[in-house]
Amino acid sequence: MGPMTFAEKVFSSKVGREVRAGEVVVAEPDLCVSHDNSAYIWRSFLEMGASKIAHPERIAIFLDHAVPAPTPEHAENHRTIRELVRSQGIELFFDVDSRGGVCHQVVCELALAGPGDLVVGADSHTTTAGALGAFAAGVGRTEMASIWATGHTWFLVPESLRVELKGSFVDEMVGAKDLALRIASELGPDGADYLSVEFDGEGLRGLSISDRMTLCNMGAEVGAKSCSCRPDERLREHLSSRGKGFEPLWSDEGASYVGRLTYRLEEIEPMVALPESPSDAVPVREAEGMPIDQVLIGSCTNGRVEDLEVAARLLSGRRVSCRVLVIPASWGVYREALRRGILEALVDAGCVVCPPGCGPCMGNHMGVLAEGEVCLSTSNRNFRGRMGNPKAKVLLSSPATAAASAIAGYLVDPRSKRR
Amino acid sequence: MDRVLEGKAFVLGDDVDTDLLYHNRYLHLIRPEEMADHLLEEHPKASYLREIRGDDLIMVGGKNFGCGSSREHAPKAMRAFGFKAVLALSFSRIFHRNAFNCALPALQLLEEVEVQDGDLLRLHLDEAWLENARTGELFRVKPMEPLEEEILRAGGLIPFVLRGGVARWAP
Amino acid sequence: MKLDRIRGKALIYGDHVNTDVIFPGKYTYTVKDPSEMASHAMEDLDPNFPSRAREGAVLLVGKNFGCGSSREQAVLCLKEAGVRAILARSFARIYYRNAINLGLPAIKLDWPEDFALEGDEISIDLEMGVAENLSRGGFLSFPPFPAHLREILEAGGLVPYTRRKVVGRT
Amino acid sequence: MGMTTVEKIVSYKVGRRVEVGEAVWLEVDLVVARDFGGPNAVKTFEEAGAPMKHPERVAFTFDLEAPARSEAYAQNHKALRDFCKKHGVEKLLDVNRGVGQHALLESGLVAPGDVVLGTDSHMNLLGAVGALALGVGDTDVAAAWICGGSWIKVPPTAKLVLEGSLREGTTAKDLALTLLSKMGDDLMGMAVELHGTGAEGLSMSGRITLCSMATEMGSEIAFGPLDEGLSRFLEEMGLGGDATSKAAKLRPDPEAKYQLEETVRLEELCPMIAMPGSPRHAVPVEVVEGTPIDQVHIGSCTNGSFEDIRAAHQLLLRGGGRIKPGLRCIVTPATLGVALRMAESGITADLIRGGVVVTNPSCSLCTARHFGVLASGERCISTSNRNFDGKVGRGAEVFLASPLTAMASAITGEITDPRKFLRR
Repeated sequence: MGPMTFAEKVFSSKVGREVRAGEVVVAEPDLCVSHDNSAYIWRSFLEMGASKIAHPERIAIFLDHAVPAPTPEHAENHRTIRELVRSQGIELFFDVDSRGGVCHQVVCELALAGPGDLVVGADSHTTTAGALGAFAAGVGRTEMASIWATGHTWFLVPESLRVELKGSFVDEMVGAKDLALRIASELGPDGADYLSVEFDGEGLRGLSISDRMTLCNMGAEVGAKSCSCRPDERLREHLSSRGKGFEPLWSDEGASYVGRLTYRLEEIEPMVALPESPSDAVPVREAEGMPIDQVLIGSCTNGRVEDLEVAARLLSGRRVSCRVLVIPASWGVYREALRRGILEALVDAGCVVCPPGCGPCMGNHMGVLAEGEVCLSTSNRNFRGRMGNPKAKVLLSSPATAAASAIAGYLVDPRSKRR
Repeated sequence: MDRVLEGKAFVLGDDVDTDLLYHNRYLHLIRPEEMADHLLEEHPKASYLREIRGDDLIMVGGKNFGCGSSREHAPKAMRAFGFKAVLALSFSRIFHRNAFNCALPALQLLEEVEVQDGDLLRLHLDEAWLENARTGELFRVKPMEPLEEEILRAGGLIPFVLRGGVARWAP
Repeated sequence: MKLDRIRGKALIYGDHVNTDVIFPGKYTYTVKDPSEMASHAMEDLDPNFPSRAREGAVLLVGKNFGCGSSREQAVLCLKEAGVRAILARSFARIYYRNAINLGLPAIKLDWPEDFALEGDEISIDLEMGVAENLSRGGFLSFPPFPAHLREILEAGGLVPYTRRKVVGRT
Repeated sequence: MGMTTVEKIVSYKVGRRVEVGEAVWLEVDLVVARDFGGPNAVKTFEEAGAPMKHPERVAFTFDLEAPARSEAYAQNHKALRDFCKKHGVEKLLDVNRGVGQHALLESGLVAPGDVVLGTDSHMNLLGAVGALALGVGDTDVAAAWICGGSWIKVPPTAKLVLEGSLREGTTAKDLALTLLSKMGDDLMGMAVELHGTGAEGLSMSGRITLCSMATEMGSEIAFGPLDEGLSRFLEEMGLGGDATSKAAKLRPDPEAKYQLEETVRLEELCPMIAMPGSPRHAVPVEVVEGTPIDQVHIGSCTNGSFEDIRAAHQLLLRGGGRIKPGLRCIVTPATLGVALRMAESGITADLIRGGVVVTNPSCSLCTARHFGVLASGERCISTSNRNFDGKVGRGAEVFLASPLTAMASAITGEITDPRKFLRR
């Protein structure tokens, strides 16, 4: 039995025998995440002739894509979900109330998964849970319906890509989002297609859970099936403070990879993704001066306390020169940011603080763009039409770059606004 | 403008509110022709109304017609739909004002009227009465205020203002 | 679904066609009717797509087709619009699964540029693993589909496939 | 012969004594357009091709969809921002500022005696500070941009004397709902003046609530008492002695003529709730107590002030600090200022801890296209002013009540008399 990758270990432990990359296995996920699309999943589930969810305790449903409901259609959709939650006895349900938030954020915030767990989510950014050391992959809603019905599905055990991080970021104006954009620019939109990405190295140990979530989240933009971080002391603390155990599972020394990348964090500089792909990322200094109509600080990528705090440090006592929307990723984030005075500082600077949710990230709510407008967003995707209007432009950056640019009214390197 | 307006009756009841006339989900529209498509969309008689679209029409309502929002989409949609006038036992102020401003006469009925959907109506502006051509009955209508009359003759508030109408009325 | 006789007009697109241009996110909770979905298919990339695909189409596309979101409407809208199969140099992982799960044949094939021109009549046989250009006469072969994927496609997608298993079992 | 407040405002404006029923042109001090109606006014204005007479008297407020949740509104917002730039309009209260009338007050842009037009049927709540504010359509707004003025028909005045004071658990909203159910069409077309010690005893927030519902009563406007309480409020808004002395001059003369006089004893009121379909279908809360509900909404131009939300917050704490699990409770502050005060005083944190969703300032549920639209068959208690069928969701039922009744019901999950949590 030779050395194994993380993915091989997860699936081997799931099926109870040694499996290798390239094999197709049938496995039972430990956690199944879905959101406002749960009503569609429910419909497919019923069409399949199923009536009882195989493992309701493994199902977690979050209302986040359009909350509170902006139209009767959204309201009806939410109602269907509440009914199915009630009828199936699903306990991990996060309604339009102050427990919830964006699904990926709440999964990590409450540590609904842990090292070695197999997580599936009917959302491409399910990879975020890899920050908890889980193997987390997105699936379609029909597939989720079949998992609800049967409790299992098939997986191709993926090959793996190892990303080694060294050193540490030079200052707080540079962070995980810049690294993620740098990786996207080098790998391209399909550079990790169908791969399990392993983040490792002493550089990783210095990164907060929030930073790791940003990295794993952006894995979806290079096509990764899953992105996971090596479990360490920091993760153990995160889990134990939430009453969860810690049984690390990780790849062996000498496991086989399709590729290895190494990044020295000192060398990372502020990055911005130009329209219309996250992988069209360049150093901010090369694109400085682009005028901006709206800034969005939020989303499952960068809507955490740490993100809002960096923005508040830059913005407090200053005034923004364009529309700035702040959408905390969850109510947990909202409360903590409120407690620390971060939200007040942002509102004083002229930001609009909206209730947690996905907001305008995919053009559904609060902050949709008009024709010709440019939005600098801390979210993860800037495809054409993403925020509602095909003739609007979306740039992606870190919260620091977003806040610094909000002060200027055009794209700037955050190091120029450092206090 | 014509002093006698003729159209087929379309009858509504009391307290017709602006959301019923023109639902809030279409408030973003700015072209009256587009607004007309959504006139009374949620009303039980919506499909009947669409059958008679294209005819000259006169709307007859009860008390408190046009209550609710200040949206001018409601009278604009009515006018673009083909309504030549609206009569009601009473109007909400803003609706009444909006109607004249966009050149849709909104006149108060001084008595209950006997009118059915599809009756041919004639509104005699100079005599201030409403004639039901089917029954031959005449109903009293409150004459327009001189200012409303002037706005209507000008073709709405904007032409009224542009043609110097204000000078005659301002102090 | 018959897997040996799939035909349609070639419609050709490039690399990295993403789910936001295939089916914009703003419609995901408001547009539910499949034919209405079809009317928005490829809206932000090719506004004439629905009329071009109506008579039956085979998409010939580049790398990483369907990258981005996991939304299945991005498969459903194409299927409803008349797409019979997609030949891609590569697919984004979730899109590939979604296509098979909804019964739309997704074929990974590094097709050469001169295989077809826009509008050529393409015929595909999944059992044999052959794509043929009926207008020009060229043909390409690809590995036949694994049995379990063929079963899902033959059943018309994962819903009827699972239904057979679930209902059959109980 | 003496004059009422509305007669005074109009007479001062036109420079002569005006008569009730007379249609007059007058100069307008502020013309307000929103993200609703604004784009239509811009279209009409641009088509007319005339210059804007007083850009300094023009204001825009974005509150209907703030921030924009649809492309259509994003487009409208952009068009209005561009329009402001083009015409030198500086009073643009953008998506961060909240509900228009409240944001205007907070910015010190409205003073007693001002004539204000706006594309909002509840513009008239500014009567609480002695302004003559009228909801109008977009053509009126465009015309006023061109000529600087507008016309009004001088309305008759009703004198509403409020005596005594409200009991604990009963608010200005309950008074408004009582008047709606009792007075029918009696106040139709009139300006209403609030008189008496009971009126003077009402807080400014209570006066705004009452005045905001003049629209539902069919009145042109309701004026709050132009008293000491108003002076203090004006000072807080940064308006100095001028505004106060003007307010004093606009007080109705003792011998003014009223078309109607009515007295209400505030002690006799109880918590009221308007049944679905019309604000006028109001009944005492106890009549429908126990009806299960799905959602509670606290906010709007009627009940989105700091005091309203603080009252709801106090009640939540008295009721155990938690809303009923499974119920949605959405609180929307009227303005940026209210949101900041809520955050500073710890109210926001308590509400969130209790399960409440706190949104950014906007019209929220009230405009039916933003936060908390309902599914068919769902029941909601809202503190807003209108509950016509189908407004906020087809087949949904909306009850109107005070912030206290709304929060009491959020705690129990069913319609509940708030006095249950206040009596000890």
